[in-house]
Amino acid sequence: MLTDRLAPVFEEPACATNRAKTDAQKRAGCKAKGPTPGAAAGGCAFDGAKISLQPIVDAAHIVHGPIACEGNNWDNRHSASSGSDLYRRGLTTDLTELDVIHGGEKKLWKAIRQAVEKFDPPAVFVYQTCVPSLTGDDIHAVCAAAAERHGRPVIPVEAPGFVGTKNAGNRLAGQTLLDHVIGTGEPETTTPTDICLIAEFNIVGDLWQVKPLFDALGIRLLSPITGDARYHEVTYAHRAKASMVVCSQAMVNVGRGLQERWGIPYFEGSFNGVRATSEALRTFARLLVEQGADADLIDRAEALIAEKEAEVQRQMEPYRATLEGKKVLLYTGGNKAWSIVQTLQDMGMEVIGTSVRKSTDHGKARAKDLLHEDKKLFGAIPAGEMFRMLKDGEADIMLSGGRSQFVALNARRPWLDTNQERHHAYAGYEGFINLAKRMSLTLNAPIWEQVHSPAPWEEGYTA
Amino acid sequence: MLTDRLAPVFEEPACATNRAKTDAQKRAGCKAKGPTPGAAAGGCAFDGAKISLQPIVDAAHIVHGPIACEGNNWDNRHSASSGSDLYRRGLTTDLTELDVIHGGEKKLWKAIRQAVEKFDPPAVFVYQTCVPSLTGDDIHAVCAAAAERHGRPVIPVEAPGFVGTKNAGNRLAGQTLLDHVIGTGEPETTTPTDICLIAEFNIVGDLWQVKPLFDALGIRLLSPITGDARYHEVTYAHRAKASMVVCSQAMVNVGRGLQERWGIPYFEGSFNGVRATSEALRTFARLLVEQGADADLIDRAEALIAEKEAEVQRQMEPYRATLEGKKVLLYTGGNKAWSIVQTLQDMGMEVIGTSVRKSTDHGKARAKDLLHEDKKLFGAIPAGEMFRMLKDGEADIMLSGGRSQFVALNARRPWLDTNQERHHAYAGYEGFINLAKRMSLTLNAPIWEQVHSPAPWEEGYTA
Amino acid sequence: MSPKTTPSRVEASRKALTIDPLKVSPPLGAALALLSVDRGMPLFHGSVGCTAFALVLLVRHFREAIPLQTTALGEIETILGGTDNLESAIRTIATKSKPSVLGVCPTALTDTRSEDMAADLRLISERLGEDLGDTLLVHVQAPDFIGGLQEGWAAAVTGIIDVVARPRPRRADHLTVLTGAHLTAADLDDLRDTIEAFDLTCTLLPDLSGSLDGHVPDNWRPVSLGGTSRAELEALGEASAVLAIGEHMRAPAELLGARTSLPVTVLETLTGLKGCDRLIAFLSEMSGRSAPPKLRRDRSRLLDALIDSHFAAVGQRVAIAAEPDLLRAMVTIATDLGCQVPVAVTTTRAPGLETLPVDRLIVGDLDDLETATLEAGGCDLVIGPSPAIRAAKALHAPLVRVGFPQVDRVGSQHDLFAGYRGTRQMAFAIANAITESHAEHHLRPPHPMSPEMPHTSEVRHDSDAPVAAG
Amino acid sequence: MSPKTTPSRVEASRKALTIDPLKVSPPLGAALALLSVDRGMPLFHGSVGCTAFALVLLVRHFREAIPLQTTALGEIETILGGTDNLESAIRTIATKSKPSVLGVCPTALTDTRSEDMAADLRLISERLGEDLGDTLLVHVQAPDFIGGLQEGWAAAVTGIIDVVARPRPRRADHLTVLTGAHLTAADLDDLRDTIEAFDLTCTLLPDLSGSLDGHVPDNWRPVSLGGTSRAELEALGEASAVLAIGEHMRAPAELLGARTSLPVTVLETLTGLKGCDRLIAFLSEMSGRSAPPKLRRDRSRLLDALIDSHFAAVGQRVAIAAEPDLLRAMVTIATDLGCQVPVAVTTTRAPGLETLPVDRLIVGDLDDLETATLEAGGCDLVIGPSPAIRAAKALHAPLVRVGFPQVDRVGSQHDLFAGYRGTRQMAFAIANAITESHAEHHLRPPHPMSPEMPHTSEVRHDSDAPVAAG
Repeated sequence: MLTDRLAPVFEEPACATNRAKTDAQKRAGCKAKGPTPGAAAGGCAFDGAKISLQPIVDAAHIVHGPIACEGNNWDNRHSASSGSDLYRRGLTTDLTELDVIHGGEKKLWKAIRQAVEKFDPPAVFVYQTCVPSLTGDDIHAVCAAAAERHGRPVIPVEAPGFVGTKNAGNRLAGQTLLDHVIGTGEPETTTPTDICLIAEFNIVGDLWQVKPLFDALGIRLLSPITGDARYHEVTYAHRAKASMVVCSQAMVNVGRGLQERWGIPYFEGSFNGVRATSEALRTFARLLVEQGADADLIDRAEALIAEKEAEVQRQMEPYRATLEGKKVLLYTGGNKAWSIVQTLQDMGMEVIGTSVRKSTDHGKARAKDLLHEDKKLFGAIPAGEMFRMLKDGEADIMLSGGRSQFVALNARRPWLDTNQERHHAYAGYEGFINLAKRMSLTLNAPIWEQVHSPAPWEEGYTA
Repeated sequence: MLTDRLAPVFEEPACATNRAKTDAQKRAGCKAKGPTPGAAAGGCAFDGAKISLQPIVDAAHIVHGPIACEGNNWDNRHSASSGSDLYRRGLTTDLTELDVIHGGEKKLWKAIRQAVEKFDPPAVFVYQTCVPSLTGDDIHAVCAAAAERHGRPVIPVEAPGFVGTKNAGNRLAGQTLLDHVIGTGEPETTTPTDICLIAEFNIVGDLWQVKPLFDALGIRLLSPITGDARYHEVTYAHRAKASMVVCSQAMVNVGRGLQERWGIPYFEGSFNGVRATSEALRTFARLLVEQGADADLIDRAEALIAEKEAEVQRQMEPYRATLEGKKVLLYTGGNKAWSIVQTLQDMGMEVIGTSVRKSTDHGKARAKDLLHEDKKLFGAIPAGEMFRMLKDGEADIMLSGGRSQFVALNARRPWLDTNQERHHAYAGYEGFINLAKRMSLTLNAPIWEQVHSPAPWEEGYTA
Repeated sequence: MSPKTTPSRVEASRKALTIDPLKVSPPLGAALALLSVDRGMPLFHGSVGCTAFALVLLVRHFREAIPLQTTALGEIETILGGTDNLESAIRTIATKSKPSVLGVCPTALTDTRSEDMAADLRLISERLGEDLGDTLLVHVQAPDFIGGLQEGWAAAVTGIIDVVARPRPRRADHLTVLTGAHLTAADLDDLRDTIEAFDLTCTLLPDLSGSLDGHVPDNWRPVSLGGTSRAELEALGEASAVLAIGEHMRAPAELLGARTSLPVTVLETLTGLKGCDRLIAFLSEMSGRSAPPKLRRDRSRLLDALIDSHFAAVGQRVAIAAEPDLLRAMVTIATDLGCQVPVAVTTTRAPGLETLPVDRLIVGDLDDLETATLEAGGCDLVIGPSPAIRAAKALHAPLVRVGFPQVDRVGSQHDLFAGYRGTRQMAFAIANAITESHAEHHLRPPHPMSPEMPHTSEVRHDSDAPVAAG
Repeated sequence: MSPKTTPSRVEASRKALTIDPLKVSPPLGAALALLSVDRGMPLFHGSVGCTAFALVLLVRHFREAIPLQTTALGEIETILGGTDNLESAIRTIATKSKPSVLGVCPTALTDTRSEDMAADLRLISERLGEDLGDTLLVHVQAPDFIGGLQEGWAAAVTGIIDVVARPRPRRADHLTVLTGAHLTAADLDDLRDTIEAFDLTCTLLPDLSGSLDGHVPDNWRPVSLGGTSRAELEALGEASAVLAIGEHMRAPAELLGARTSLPVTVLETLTGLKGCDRLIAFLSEMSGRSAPPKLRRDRSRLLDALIDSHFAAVGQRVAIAAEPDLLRAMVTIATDLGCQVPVAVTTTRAPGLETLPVDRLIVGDLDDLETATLEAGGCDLVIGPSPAIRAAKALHAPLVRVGFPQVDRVGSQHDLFAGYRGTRQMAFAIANAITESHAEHHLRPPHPMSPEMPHTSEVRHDSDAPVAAG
């Protein structure tokens, strides 16, 4: 069973979930309990793997599977590129019944060749999906042969949907990078301030909101994993002096792998909000100085933090009155369940609840610290209940991902996308202001008064 | 009376109309009989003047009048520019009742200043219109003072609408050029093959279809009047070695003026169709050689004509079958009444009639030569009769200007715009093919079959 | 923070030089109204050019035959008085074309001379006697110097009412609707359908949807084909109420009310939820019926459209150029969606404009639109007629096309801006234009080695925008 | 010369690598059809990802809540058989959400294992007994490997008919209309209005215009809200005839005809004058009434629109990417206007495509659209779904958006393409997109000292175009 073969990846001692577990629990792996038939939501392992690797902008990403895996799914992420857009093409073997009967390896072999001929990418990622996994297509063999033939890396990503959740796919992607990519290339030069950012995917340019901060401190982003990355940059990760895992659930195994194999210290952090951003800068400065960078980096970081935090205070002014005291329902996942709570509280808002259904125990603890009350920590909220909370005005605004938006919108309450499908970047100091501005605009939008006004045939209508 | 003061302009001995007249008739001027109230159509003298001068692309063209003169009218011509688009701006003093009561000279003065400040044009044309003419605004005085103040030509165009027809306005514009523009500048160099094209307005790039022919023969278009002209090029017209009046009705006075004042030979011609184009090239070659150009120009012109005519024959092939024998009703004006007849006949089409209502006697004679029958020469055709001719299928297609298009279209017959509002260039050899192609496309357009098919509620409907 | 900023002062452009006029002449608007009456014929009392320019522009916009005539004044007639030409023109038209309504519109030329046209027309009418036949002679007082298209349109309607309206027996469940110049043929179709959905009937005056809606007639007529019929004109007073759409229709509506004793209701705009609701409330009251399911459904769809559209629209900057009542409609939907309007340009100082929630409201031209918006820091979208494309390009913003003229489009008379459905379509149009425009200015990374964090204010054009990098 | 070129051979793209798929999976189409039934709920029998991808794409297109569930197979269940998961999912949904129709859609995963789902469903149904309540359990046979959205949609309709249709007393003046996946909510509204204009009534199945039309509901339901009602489903046979719109609805229509003995009429397309006329003729025959004035007016307006639009469209080259029946509609209007279609790309080899008047018809992807059109010499316009924007940009042509998905637009379900009005709107859209695009590639003068006359063929992109330099 593939699931069994992949199990070691889920045994993640550094995983925040695991740190809080007994040894016995740890051996059971990080894999969450299977979803409930008829009451499940969320992506599969393939989805998670693709999300994690696709931001490598100059690689060809070929999905080996039937049309459902890529036809329904391509180019649906808002990871931004400053260069190539090859990563946005929808490449798939589009398996037919015949391919299933006769095996799809030959088609995959040809597809890789066609991708190389058409796009000449520095590397090709091949994503295994459920159907060819079931019928036994050996993508490792095909990729190995293709790599030799085409003189470039052709990397098998073995994460068919049915082996687990999206998060499992994130990990499998991380493992793929450790196994096949990181350490296979060398940068021309290295500096004492080279860093690696892990699981920052440059959604609508998040990365570009924080990169100037590093630039200002003379810290070089040697290896972005994988937001706006060129393939060769990912191969350099082993030469970083420190790394940060931005979404701790997603690819903490890469951070741990860098530490274990190459002794690179890492930390888990976030760029959600002012405090988290400042903390990330501080931690990087400290780690880099520990690794041999000039000691004044710490002071320069503090100076930058002071300057930017003051600037944020100034820039917040126009939005403060609108946001002050507004009640927010937060329905998101991972470390956002607490980092955005903090961010919103810093804006003077009241968080009436946050869903910690996808959070680690550590995350839950932080959320509880911030909210003081257990009852404000929700698991999954049934849509009907969520609708009621919003309709009854318990929250003024909901922040969540795209799928739950219609609960808020049908309840005629403001909603802001804080997940991957969003159109605005909310990272770092600049992102904090962006978020304040977007919330302010949405809360003030005159449509809410309109959609709540009675129709001419309803009671209470006034011309 | 302004009309009397302007009368000499209409006494045009070189005018084709006049050549056929007795002396007594000549003294009566070229001015046509006034239009019939309640049954008139067509533009006014201001319209004609503006059409003639506006193609000077880098000049500011200011209309001194109430909003109707420019607000209803700006940027409505398809004269093309290879550079500045200042000529396309709608500039007007937009006179109000107060301006009328107190006089509009001061406002005009300021308007000229503002145009100079904003656009810094090499020259400003100021168009007089009926209302300020009636109230006595002295635009000559204002223009003279402004010219001095701003150190550039500010040229009064005295052609208020009520002094005559559009054609009268064309002449007045020509007179303006002779009086104020031509001869006021000198080209850096002159060549023995410098020419001037008069009344070719580069409608949708007509000029650019014939200019390469001159280029190929080493003939230099020194002074375009006024299609795609820069102001300074118009000032050089007096240094041309020969000139051609492209629309003989419009500005023959400029051709005559160039001949009278500077001894430059001119001829009347057309670029409508293959024969007319070849004739124009031949005539220019002959005139220029007479003026001192190398004698081989004549042979080179013949070689070019032979080559291009052969090419046209080849390029006509795909359209011949469609056009052969098709019946055309031509409803246009000026020299097009015969030159397009010739063109269409060269395409193998049958011209069932042409309107000579705006043609000179010379033009009528040429049309009759081509059509053999008097009854095919029409005056103005009442719309009802035109509708009947088309509806009854006496013509397969009508070529005319935009205003009569709906007669054809409501009769559900193909129609092609051959006047100023058209979107396609039909000049020279290339234009001949363009015209063949457009007619062919339109005649073959499947919409005609559709618009003639009976509705489901009509007799003859079949599914 | 609210995009509904404080009421504007209406500024007049101070330029002596108008650059790229937004305004067309009032007689053109009068002609359009007269052409929206069946067998209508406008006659301009002026030089041939006055008529030719209006005719060509109407043809370019509507792509229809435009019957429009001229008294063809020359200089002599202008100076000595053009009454002979006027009489001759009326005689020719009345006997040859036999229009149902012949509307005589003075031009700047005749206004300048201050002819007493009302008196002239009375005399001419007497002299023509039977030659005039059934033709209604209408004097349109739309001076070239005041206002633009909508003022001329309203003046023509006033002229018609002045000639034909009189008290008639009331007719239950029937409305006489005076439609503004800012409504398209599609708007009028929708309005009529909405009225009929309440089991009411209506007479529209003018009825552009019957004449200039683009239909292929079966024969040729030298007068307008379709529009308000002569019988309907005679029966303007046979209704239960007068409804006017657009502030500029208030004057003709009040005249009609005075002549017929019918109650008058003026709805300023049918664009925007509130305006639509007011119409529905009015029709419910008039008919004694509640709104039928289709309209309820349309309102619900509109709410959804407002919500869907606000994501892209909120906080965006929209510059608008339109005649007063169309401007009101466009400002309403733009600000309803949460857009700001830094600059609005219009043609005349019409009543009620001062309350519009825009930062600057200028009576001016398309150059004012461009320069004032640039001064204000640019915009994300321009709404205006087709010549506004130049300003839009200079502002690097898309253009959503409304108003007159639309010379580079076919079918603009079928664009729907009014009612629940029209408001919905306009909300989508605004949101989609902004989304597409921002997608084209791709999300940009910061300068590679920039030591400075870019300030939000510097990248406003993009930073607020929905960016579609994936 | 005629743009209606000889019938094409349908080519299959020979690439092993699909690049930028045009196709989505058939179960997604099935889900959409099931969501167009009131209180409908689709259930995908597969991995959670199969459902998540379809769900996200449907949300992005419709911007509505999309109830869609999964049997959440893991590797073990896939290998050992997922019947337990299937039963568990059905039980959970039936008891918690109580859908009217629960449609079970196999995915590639379960198709590959060749489970006998029909038998499984029978057993599950028996075992669930009363727990199933009123829920209709529908087996949708839409294999992932064959076709795309429209095939899945048709299979869902077939599945529903298979379960509910039976002979019923005929009902005069009522039609059961099976609507194709290529119709928008606006198309369906228009179709219903047209049918009702003949004093006929109708049941639409599926009825997307009732569910995914964008309306704000007053409460929250975990199943679809609006669409064909359960009562209507029970009464599918209570009609005087079955009308199917779109060739892909022929199979469900014939099944319904066989089950109910009703006569069946299939109209391939409602886009284009001929197709609209056929609908009107059919409705006239069914109702015994002639077409009402509004429809006659709409036809006349369409004729005018065709004439107005042909100037810009004639001879222009249009590349089209769409599923088969939408492709047929778009090829029809484009070639009716006199455009050529050098390349059309579609998702499957559907019946009748071989007669479409296009130069090349490829079963392929959006990369085929781009590369084949480039090979053919480019085009002036692209018609396709929003991901076709890449091909359009590469071809320097504008994109007129039709089909699924439209992820960067709001309100696409309110775009009207069918009927006289929809055909008119599409004619305008084609003409205006071409005009605007050519206006942007300004008319260019020849190279200053070019010794050669430019050949028409070299500047084809501009020389045929309406150019607006003035």
